[in-house]
Parts: sequence; structure tokens; C-alpha cells
Amino acid sequence: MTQATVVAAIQAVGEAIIAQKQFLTDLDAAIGDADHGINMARGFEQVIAKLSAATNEIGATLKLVGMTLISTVGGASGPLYGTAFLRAAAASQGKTNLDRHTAQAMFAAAVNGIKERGKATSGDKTMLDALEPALAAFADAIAAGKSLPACLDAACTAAYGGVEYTKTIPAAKGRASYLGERSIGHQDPGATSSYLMLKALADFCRQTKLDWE
Amino acid sequence: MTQATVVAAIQAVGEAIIAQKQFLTDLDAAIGDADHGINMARGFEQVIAKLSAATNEIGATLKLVGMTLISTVGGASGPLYGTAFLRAAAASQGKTNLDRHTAQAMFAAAVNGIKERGKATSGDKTMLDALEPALAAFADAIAAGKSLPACLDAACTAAYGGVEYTKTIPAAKGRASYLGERSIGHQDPGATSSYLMLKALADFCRQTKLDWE
Amino acid sequence: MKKIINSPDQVVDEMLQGMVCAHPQYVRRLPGLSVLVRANAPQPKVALVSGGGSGHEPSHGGYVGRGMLDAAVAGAVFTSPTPDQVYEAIKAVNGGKGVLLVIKNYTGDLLNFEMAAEMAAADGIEVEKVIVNDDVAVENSTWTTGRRGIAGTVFVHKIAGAKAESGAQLAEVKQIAEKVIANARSMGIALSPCTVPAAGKPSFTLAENEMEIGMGIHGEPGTHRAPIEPADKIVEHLLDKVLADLNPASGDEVAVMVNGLGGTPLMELYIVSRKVFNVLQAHGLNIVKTYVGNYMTSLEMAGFSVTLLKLDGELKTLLLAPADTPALVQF
Amino acid sequence: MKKIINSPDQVVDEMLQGMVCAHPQYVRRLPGLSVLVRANAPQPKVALVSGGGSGHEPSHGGYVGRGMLDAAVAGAVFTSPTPDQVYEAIKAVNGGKGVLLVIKNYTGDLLNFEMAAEMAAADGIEVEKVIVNDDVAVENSTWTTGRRGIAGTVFVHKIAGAKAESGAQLAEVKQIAEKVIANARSMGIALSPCTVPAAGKPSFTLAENEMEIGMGIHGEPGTHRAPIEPADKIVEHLLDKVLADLNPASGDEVAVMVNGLGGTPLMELYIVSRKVFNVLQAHGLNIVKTYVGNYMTSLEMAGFSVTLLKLDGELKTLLLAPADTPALVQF
Ligand SMILES: Nc1ncnc2c1ncn2[C@@H]1O[C@H](COP(=O)(O)OP(=O)(O)O)[C@@H](O)[C@H]1O
Ligand SMILES: Nc1ncnc2c1ncn2[C@@H]1O[C@H](COP(=O)(O)OP(=O)(O)O)[C@@H](O)[C@H]1O
Ligand SMILES: [Mg+2]
Ligand SMILES: [Mg+2]
Ligand SMILES: [Mg+2]
Ligand SMILES: [Mg+2]
Repeated sequence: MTQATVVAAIQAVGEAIIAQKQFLTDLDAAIGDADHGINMARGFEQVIAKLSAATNEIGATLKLVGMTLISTVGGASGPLYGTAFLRAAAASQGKTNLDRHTAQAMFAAAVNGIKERGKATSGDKTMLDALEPALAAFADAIAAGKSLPACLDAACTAAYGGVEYTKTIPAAKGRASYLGERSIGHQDPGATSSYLMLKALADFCRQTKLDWE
Repeated sequence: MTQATVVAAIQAVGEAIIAQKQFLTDLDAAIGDADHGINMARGFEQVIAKLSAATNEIGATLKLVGMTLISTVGGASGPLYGTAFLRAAAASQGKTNLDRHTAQAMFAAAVNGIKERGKATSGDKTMLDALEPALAAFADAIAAGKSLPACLDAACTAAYGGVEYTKTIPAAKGRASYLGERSIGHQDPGATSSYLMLKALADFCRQTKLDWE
Repeated sequence: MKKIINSPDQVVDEMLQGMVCAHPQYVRRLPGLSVLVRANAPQPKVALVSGGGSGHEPSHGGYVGRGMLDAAVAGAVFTSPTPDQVYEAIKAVNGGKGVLLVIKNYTGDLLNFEMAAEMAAADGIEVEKVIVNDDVAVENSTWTTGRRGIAGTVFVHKIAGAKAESGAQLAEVKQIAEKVIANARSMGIALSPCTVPAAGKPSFTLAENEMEIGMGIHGEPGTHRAPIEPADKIVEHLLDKVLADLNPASGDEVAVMVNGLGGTPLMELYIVSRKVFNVLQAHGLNIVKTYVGNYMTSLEMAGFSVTLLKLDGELKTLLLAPADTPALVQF
Repeated sequence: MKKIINSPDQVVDEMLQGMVCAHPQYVRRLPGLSVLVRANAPQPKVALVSGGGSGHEPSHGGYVGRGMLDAAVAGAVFTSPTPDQVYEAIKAVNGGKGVLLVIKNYTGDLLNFEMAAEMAAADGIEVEKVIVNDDVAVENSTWTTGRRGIAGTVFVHKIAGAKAESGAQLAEVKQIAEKVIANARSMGIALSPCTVPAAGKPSFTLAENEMEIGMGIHGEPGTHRAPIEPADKIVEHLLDKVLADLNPASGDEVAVMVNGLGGTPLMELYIVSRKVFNVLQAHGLNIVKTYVGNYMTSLEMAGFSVTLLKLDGELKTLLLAPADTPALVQF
């Protein structure tokens, strides 16, 4: 993946989130404060507007995305997703083309950043319930020598499973935790946006016929 | 009409107003502030509660009614109806039995009191549009030598006509006047309560087979 | 009807109890009456008595205290208090220098306060009255009852209250109150109705896209209905009417009140304030002070009114004078 | 959605403009930011910075002024402000004696304010933080995020603000803020939802006879729903929880806040105040001061919360100290 591809991929991810603004907001209305889609869409609108200013270094581009999300999304998701992109940026420092090992390191750094900042773990009914299984599946697929689209598909399937899993548990972190047992039966908005972002990335790679080089 | 009859008549009038609380309030909702029935019912509940304490002088009883309405109804209708009863009381001063001339003088004094206090005239879309024609019809019927129920029926018919007339004109006095032309098409709540009081009095006289003595 | 009450019959009594419980340093209640007086009334000064139907809170009990009212008489919801209550209020706060009644221009208020004034005058108490009629939605006319009194009343309380507090005589306090009335104009709109507790249902209905223009503060209908417009457009419309009637000159000093009707978020009132400021500035007016909040409400009605008060040196000094009451404190 | 706004995207910006237009003597805005600071900031004192999502007006901008906050940072509606905004606020009001951040206990607020604190600390600015968590509706627990911060935050602003105004050091101001937090407990209910302008529809629905108990101030659902009860019963229920958690002793002095959520008439808040007073009196508590009004709202939501603050001599003196801000003035 080159810099130009990264920019296009982020644009695709952003558009997917903006398209699901209402859906994500409705999910948040059920167990939170009805703003997750609004927050994320506001952030990615700014990201897309700023992408043209991106330099030709992948790390700098991802840092721009992280900083923009941090300064425009607000709420819990802003610092968390923002931190994720900043960490991914750091893990890709100096790269102009992404190989499978860098990609895995970036994904791992991103998930780790979210864990450090938010102090949540799997089973707390957060975005981590989508991201951690997705990361594991992604790593497994890479280890199994799969293609990029196949690796991302594996990540998506795992993330989707994580979203489904969030329906079955009470929230222990974030605003939904105030609901206690009443949050059971609802899927987590942040887990859902994580899944949607991975899904958009996978779709983008398939459509543009990208693969590991 | 003796003191006991007057007490019973006022009770009947009060019960009729209380029974129409919602109707009068709804009329006021359309062109006023949705309280005429509530105000009048509150007043007559107190009147009925105090009637047992009435002395055996008709004037004193009517004064008690007037004072009670003034101190419990509030709004525009309280001072107006209260003044009406006070003036009727004055006009019946010292009487223990009401003849047709006293009755006519009382009715005239009551209507005059409302005119003096409220500075309205016929055609302003107020209770006067029911009461002034009712008073004229009552006087005509007396002059024609009619029975008490017949005199009151004549008053009621005229008052009803007055209520219907209020539907056709804009209000120039009271809260409904703020509506200007928009008040046309609605009957005046105060005119309606005046008609209902006369109607209750007529029904009472007919049921108890009262007539001039 | 969704209300946090115990019983529709008890709302006024329990509210008055609550006000005394919450603000004993400011107000006490005349036993057995719906009257709040200054905790240490009577004062050796001209006394101000105001009041009206309940449902306009913090009007009027919220303005009882130093630099504003000496007594507030509370009627049933949206119903003028009765003369006997007003009469007791007058007697309780008369400190020997006379009493000024501040009456909003509604037939019921006028009739009841006037009867009370007659009763007090018969006792030898000097009583004067002023009639507030700031609502330009309702045209003045010789054959109707004239304009209604709405939020501009708060400016009358503030300024006449400061004058009375300064030791002025009854005639002077009355005169300044009349000057406020002559220079205050208001107009409002509503987005939703309110429900009188005893009635149990809204006094009118508005469609999802409708607003009522020139709304009164008693749930009585306004002058007309129109589709909801952006805040800026609504403000322009209201200020057109207010400015046309008040006709201030460029360079004039004014005070502003952006008043919520009870159910409007403060966020929206500030959005309104922004446009009010811009329009007045474009007219060359000099805004000395702006009040934003719920000052004269209609239960839970959503909507607002804008009041403009043209100031001169004297009005400005008295407006800016200190006040210490439950609902309006200023240094 | 019936709102007096121009565009859902502009509500926060236009509200902040309106606040500056209305209260230039109190606040100014940091250019290009959603930050209100004291008109004459920085002060040579410890600076207090608070904030959070918008929609809680007068929180937080309404408390910027003498004796309370030095800056308020406004996020989008119900969404924590971003770290860069908080960082600019910290820099603007730091008068050299350090800055205390007052944060309500929500993940979003915590994360954003903490990132800002890290940024300011990197500049060499002394920054401390306190986390308000007064809402007893949500049980504390090691494995969840703990209690939420609601109206008790206003007491933190008032008391820590008075302490800072007195010239105290950062550690002392932080300590007194933590003492307020340790002694403040709140709980609320809602009768109707509110609508986030950008969402365009209510964030939940309640049946005509239902209320939501333990409602949060962001339209987030409470602990459970129940049929509406009389005001006195609701108050008993809320105070049961608050008193059980705070556990004050007979004879203790307390302050009370009966806080409207935005759409509740003041009449109802006073009916609530009456019962709160009676219950607290029956517990032998000594009520030093009662605040009744809209202090920490949820847009146009109907409902209220009750906050109890247990006082000691120091807290009492600071609570009663003067304050002069757009939304809270006291002599
Ligand atoms: N501590 C945390 N760690 C990881 N994710 C979290 C944490 N707290 C909240 N989240 C995620 O954030 C999402 C909510 O984001 P959003 O609605 O934008 O913010 P807010 O809750 O402040 O309104 C939740 O659905 C959850 O997935
Ligand atoms: N000046 C007046 N003279 C005679 N009747 C009046 C006058 N003003 C109002 N009314 C009557 O009072 C009625 C309204 O009474 P009510 O609703 O109890 O008082 P309010 O208008 O103060 O709420 C009107 O329908 C009208 O008949
Ligand atoms: Mg949210
Ligand atoms: Mg009426
Ligand atoms: Mg009335
Ligand atoms: Mg949020």
C-alpha cells in the first residue's frame, strides 16, 4: 500500500462512517447519549477535508487523521480512535509502502493505544470487543499466508462476531455501563463503528484489487 | 320566594355551574385562558359550603354569595359576578320574601353593577350580551303579567339568543379581545355561564312549582 | 398531563410553601393567605405590591426582596388573585409611606386589584397603581382593553423597586414606574402550549411545524400562527414590531430581556440573544444590560419573548442599582 | 423537532456568541474556539477550568466570573470538548498559580481533559484535576466507570471558586474541591426526553404515565422506569437514596439544590423544594442554603434532580461567599 492508496482507503473508511451516521447514532440512543454517529461523522468530514493536505509519508498522513479525530470528534470515541491512528502512525514511521508485518504492527499498536487510553478490556462492551478478535484473526490470517483481502475478511468476520457478542453482555465501561443489565440486548455503537471501518477497508482493498506486495 | 327557597335556588345554580365546569373551561380555552369553568366552580363550591351559615335575611344571604365569589373566583368573572350578587343583595335589603318588583329591581341592579365594574356594554362579547337581553325580556314578561317560570323562561330564551349572538362578533372587552377577529365563531364563556345560571334558576322554579305570590 | 405535583388543587399553596422553605432569608408568607412579603416587611419606605395568576414563576414571588417588591400576591394558575388577598398584602407591607400596586393590563387583574385598592383606601392607606401594557402583539385601541402586560413588568419591579428603596415618595415611585411602562415594549412567540394543572390538558394545540406569534402568557392564543422559521427570522419579526412601536433613536441606550416561557432551553435563548444584539446594534442602539432567562413564564410553554426598554440617565441608574431577591440578584 | 435555532450545526457557536453579546461584563470568547473565559482573565490566582458537552446551560459558561470559574469549554451537544480546546482554555487563564480542571465523571470528559492536561503539563503549566461523581442513581463499583457527575458540579464550582478567589494555592483549591465531591450526592428523574439538535429526534420515549428514574443529564437512560407518582413520593424516593449514600447525622448543616432539567416549570421545582425541606427537617438536618432553578440542564428535558451537600464550617463559609457570574450571583 502506497501513500496514495492509504489516502484513498481512509477516504473510503470515512465515507462509510458518514453514511452510517444515523445508524450509529440510533445505536447510541439506546444505551448511550445518541451522538456516536454524529461525533464520528463530524470527525471524518474534517479528515476527508484535510486529506488533500497530506504529505507523501504514510505515518504523517495517519498522524493527521489521528490529530483531526482528536480535535473534532470529542466524547469517548474521539480520543480513543484518535490515539489509535496516532499509534498506527508511529508504527509506520518512515514507511512509504506497507508490508504485512508493518500492517500487523500498526493494527496491534492501534488496539493497544485504545486499551491504554481507555483502560478497558475485552468483555467490557466497547469497541475493543470488535477490535481485539479482529486483530487476532488478522494476525492468524497473515501467519497462514493469506492475501490482504482474505486477512481483512477474517478481521471483519471476527469483528462482526464481536459486535454480536456485545449484545449478550452488560457494559462495564463508557456511558452504557450506567445502564447495568439494561444494556444487554443492545449492540455497542463503538464496536459497530470499528466493524464498519474494517469492513470499509476490506471492501476498498477488494475493489481496488490490492494485495500484499 | 322565601329565604329557604333562595338558599335552595342558589344551591341549584351552583350545582349547575359546577356540572358545567369542563364545558365552560373548554369555551375559555378557545378564546381565553382556559379557566372560566375552574374559576366559577371553585367559587360556587365555596358558596355551597357556606350556605348553611346563611342568616334568615335574603339580602344577607346574597351578600354572603357575592363576598364569597369575590374572594374565591378571581379573574375577571369573580369581581363581576360578585358585584352582581352584592348589588342584588342591596336591592333586596330587609326583604324576607321576594315580589316581582323586588325581583326585577334586583336583576337590574346586578346587571348595572357588572356594567359599572367592567365598563363593558352590549356587543363587547361579554356576559352582558346574555344578561342585558335577559333583563329586558324578564321586565317585559313581568309587565305582561306572566308567571315566575314564564318570566324566567323569557329571560333564558333571551340569554340564549345573546350567547348565540356572541358567536358572531369579535370581543372588545376581556381576554378574548386580544384575539380580535379570531374570536368570531366562538361563544363567550361568561355569557354562557350567565345563561346557565338563569337556566338553572328557571328549572329550579319549575321543579319546585314556585310562582309569584 | 405530565407534571411533578401532588394534586392540581394544591399547586399554588405548595409552591408558596416551597418558596418560603427555600428562601426564608428573603420571604415570609402571610398566614392563611397566598401572599409572600419581604422577610422583614414592612419597611420604612414606599411599598411595592405586585402579583397576578400563578404559573409565571419566578413572577411574582421571586422578585420579593431588597430593591424590588415588598409583596407578591399569587392567584390560582393564570387567574388574578382576589381582592381580599391583595388587600391583606397592602396592609402588611404599608410602612406609612404608601403602597404602589403594579398591575398587568388584564381585566381580571385590574378589577381585583382595584377593589383591593378601594378597600385599603377606606382604611386610610395611600394606594396608587400603575398598569403595565408592554405587549405590542396586541394593538392598542380605544374600544378594546389595550395592550397586555408581560415580561416588561420585571423592569417595572426592578426600577420602581430601586426608586422606592432609595427613599423616594409614593408619587415619585409611581412616576418612575410609569416612565418604565412608557418605554418598555415586548413581544413573544410559542412553539408549544402549556397545561393548567386543574384543566389537565393543553389549552391549545400547535402542529409539529407551527408556532404561535404574539402569544400571551396565559396560554391565550396569539395574533396568528405561522410555520416555524429560523431563530434569526423570528427575532427579526418580533423586533420589527417592537422597534416600530418604541421607535428608539440611533445612539439611545436600551436594556434587553430575552425571556423564556418555561420550557425553552437556555441554549436557544442565547441563540436568540445573539440575533437581538446584532439587530439592535445595526439600529445604532447602545445595549446597557441584557437579561437572559426565565423571568415571566407560562408554566412549561416553549417559546420566548423579547423586551426592549429605552433608558434615560435615571432609568439606567435605577436599573443597574443592586437588587437581592430569590430570582434576581445583582451587585 | 421544535427548536428556536438556525441550524443544528451552529447551535453551540451561536449560543457562545449570544453569551458574549449578553454578558460582556462577565465573559469573553477565545477567538476561534468554544471557550469562554472571564472578561479580564487571567487573574493572579489559581484558575478553575470546567466544561463538557453543551446542552446543560447555564453549565458551564454561565458560571464564569468572580468567585466561580475562570474558563468554560463547550463541546458539541452532549459531547465532551476536544483536548485542543481544553488546552487553549488552560493556557488562557493560567495566571501562574496553576489550573484546576473540574471534570464530570464520564469517559469522554475524562479522556479529553486528561489529554489536555498532558499537553499543558508539557508546557510547564501546573495542572490538577478533580472528578465529580455525585449521581447516586448509578452505583459505584470497581468494575464499572463509577458514578456520574451531575448537578453537584455547580457546588464544586461555587466552593472551589470561592477558595481560589481567596488567594489559596492550587493544592488547597484541589483539596476543597475534593471535599465538596466527597460530601455531595444527587439523583434525578425525567418525565420527558430531549432532542439533540443534530439528531433531530428524541433520544428515547416515555409513555404518558411513565417517568425515568435516575436519569442522566445526556438523555442517557436512567436506572429504571416507573409510573409517575405524586411529587412527594418521588422526592422521598430520591432522598432515600441520597441520604443512604451520604449518611448525614442529625444536626448536620447541609446545602440543597433542586435543579430543573430545562423543561420543568419553576412552580414544580418549588413544590419539590417543599417536600425536600420537610424530609430533611425530619432527619434533623439544618438547611443553610437552598438553590432552586435550572443549574445543570438537559436541553428541554422535563424533570429534576436533588443535590445534597453536607457542610462543615469551611465549606459553609465558601458556599456563602459572594459570586458574580451570569447564572449565579450572590452577595
Ligand atoms: N473506556 C473505553 N474503552 C474503549 N472504548 C470505549 C470506552 N468507553 C467508551 N468506549 C466506546 O465509545 C463508544 C461511545 O462513543 P461516543 O458515543 O462517541 O462517546 P460518548 O459516550 O462520550 O458519547 C462506546 O460505544 C464504546 O465502544
Ligand atoms: N369588562 C368586562 N365586563 C363584563 N364581562 C367581562 C368583562 N371582561 C371579561 N368579562 C367576562 O368574563 C369572562 C371570562 O371570565 P374568566 O375566564 O373567569 O376570567 P379571566 O378572563 O380573567 O380568565 C368572559 O367570557 C366575559 O364574559
Ligand atoms: Mg455517545
Ligand atoms: Mg379565563
Ligand atoms: Mg384567568
Ligand atoms: Mg456523548
